[in-house]
Amino acid sequence: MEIVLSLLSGLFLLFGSFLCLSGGVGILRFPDFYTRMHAAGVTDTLAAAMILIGLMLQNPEMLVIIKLMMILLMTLFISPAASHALGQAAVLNNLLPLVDLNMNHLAKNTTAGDESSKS
Amino acid sequence: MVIAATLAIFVAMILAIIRAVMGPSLYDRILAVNMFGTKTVLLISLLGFVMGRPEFLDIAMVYALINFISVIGVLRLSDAFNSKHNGPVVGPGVDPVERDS
Amino acid sequence: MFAVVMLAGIYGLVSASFFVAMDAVDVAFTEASVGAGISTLLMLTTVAMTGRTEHMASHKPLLALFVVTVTGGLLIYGTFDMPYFGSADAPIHNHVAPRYIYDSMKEIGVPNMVTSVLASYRGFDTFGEVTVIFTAGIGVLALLSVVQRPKSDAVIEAINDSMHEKHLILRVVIKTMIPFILLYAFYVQFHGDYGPGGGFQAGVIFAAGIIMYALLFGLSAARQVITQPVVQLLSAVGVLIYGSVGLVSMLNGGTFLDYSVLSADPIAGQHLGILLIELGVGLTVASVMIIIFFSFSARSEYQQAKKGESL
Amino acid sequence: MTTILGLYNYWIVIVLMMIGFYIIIAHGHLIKKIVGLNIFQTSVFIFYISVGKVEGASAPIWQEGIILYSNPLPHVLILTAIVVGIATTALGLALIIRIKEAYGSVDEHDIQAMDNQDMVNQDKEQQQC
Repeated sequence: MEIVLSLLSGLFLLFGSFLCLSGGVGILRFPDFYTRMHAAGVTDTLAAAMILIGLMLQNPEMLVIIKLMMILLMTLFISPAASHALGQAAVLNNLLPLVDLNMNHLAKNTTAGDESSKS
Repeated sequence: MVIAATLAIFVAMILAIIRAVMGPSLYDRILAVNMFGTKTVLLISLLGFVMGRPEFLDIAMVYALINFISVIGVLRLSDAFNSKHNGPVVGPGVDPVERDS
Repeated sequence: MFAVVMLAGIYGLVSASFFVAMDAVDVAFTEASVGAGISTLLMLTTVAMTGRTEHMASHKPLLALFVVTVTGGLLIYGTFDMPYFGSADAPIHNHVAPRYIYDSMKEIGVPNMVTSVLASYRGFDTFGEVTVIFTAGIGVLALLSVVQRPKSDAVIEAINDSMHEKHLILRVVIKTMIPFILLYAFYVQFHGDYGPGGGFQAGVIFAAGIIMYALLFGLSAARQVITQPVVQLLSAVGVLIYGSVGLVSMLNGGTFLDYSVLSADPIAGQHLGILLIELGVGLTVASVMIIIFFSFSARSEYQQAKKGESL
Repeated sequence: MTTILGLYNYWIVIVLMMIGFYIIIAHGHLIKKIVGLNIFQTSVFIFYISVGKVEGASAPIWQEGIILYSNPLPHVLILTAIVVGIATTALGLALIIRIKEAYGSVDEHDIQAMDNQDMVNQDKEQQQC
């Protein structure tokens, strides 16, 4: 039982860390704000859930598990709301997504947009 | 495993800081700060386990709350910034407002 | 300017995690609630009111750099005599700390040593700090308070409706969360004897809940919930509770802020005293934070209204 | 080598402190000065907390079976200092808002130039009388 629990928690933690890292890479490497938001928002929620569940499996104390659950619930409540608020504010303030109307030149336009966004 | 997860979160935090410094638009910064905050929540709860006193999850909880409040507050205030000059759209991926920093 | 403020916010987050790593959980708690949330909000409000641009010409870096390098060099030279990091026999650990660590459980009976030192051994200090916070609140009020007629219900309703459309989802989420935030603040307040927490932290969390309400439902609506006179009264009442606990212990034959005489059993007296004092601290901190935020945003509204008139 | 490993916490504090100090004296923008002041303040907090840390010790909350605790005294001092710090920062920001209303600028040099101009004008008026 002990071994199964620690193995499970290890798996959860591993998956959570992987999601964390991929979210970090995503927020750094994606070309425009909306894709970055996607990377951060989607991976953040799941990564937090995975890591917190992994921790829950590690600790036998009831109080700690309840606290972890509350943190988890709060994250599940807060993260989507914050992402929504961010996205809405960005749209309302004319920050346009990097869309290519002319699909043939996707690669070319992406680099152009990237450069202009850095200037 | 816990330590490995802590390290992974650390790396993700550093990446988020780089994004927050780079910008380019105001919302990118807010996004990075938000992500940094959620990562800090995880980091603090993991640190409690690493140090062997997991009762200190209260701090992580406060963090989750306060982070949310500050993101909402920043967004409301940045509305106030931007309502003054809702100029024409400059171009894809370029925020018409962010000029300084 | 915006980037500067956001990075300062990140700095607050980092230092809180650092405090956790250094075993200072109570400090991390405070920094988490203060440094990350409220200070960023206040700075942003100020930036929004004063404009974001800056002259780049007004630097005089060379002289400043020279002064800074020399000072830093001298300070580093000074550190060579300091005790090493983490060593247990440094002077700081041998003076009063052993008494706080090993006897506080017998003398005060509170597991959280930080609380017992804060409220009992060094109660005088904390009284001073609370008074400073109260004074700062008065100062902000004196600098920024705006005389304004209370708006009619129709105007408030109109503001409310316009925000309702724009922030529907956020408002629903926050409406469900605010009771829990306030409840959590009370938990932190009264659990401070046993775990990290106490009046300072609880006050800030409580204020954060109210600030969240004010941000999404408008200042006027928040002022209907907690009116300005009530907050001002409460901030004074907090200091008053603190002081009068000290006076009562004097009347019972002890010294100022010696809670052992408050009850027949010294330990129970200490418990009672710490509880009351933390309550006073929490009241003052919460209401001063609310006062500060209300004054800032009322001033901002006033400035915008003035701009609207002059246009 | 042991010196470096033993004293690095002070050096980090000093570097932070000097960054804050540099911002305070080199920048003219008043809000930046407040940010610099905050960094300076936090470096002092870090200094206190790192001095209070004992190697291998646990957080100062009494628990069965733990003998070694970190020093609670610096924690108390810093805990109150943080809240006082935010209150005073708010006061400073309030002053900045009033300065902006009175002068129309938050740059130290502009404000000083305006003050000097005022003084010159006053002198002229007195001479005319």
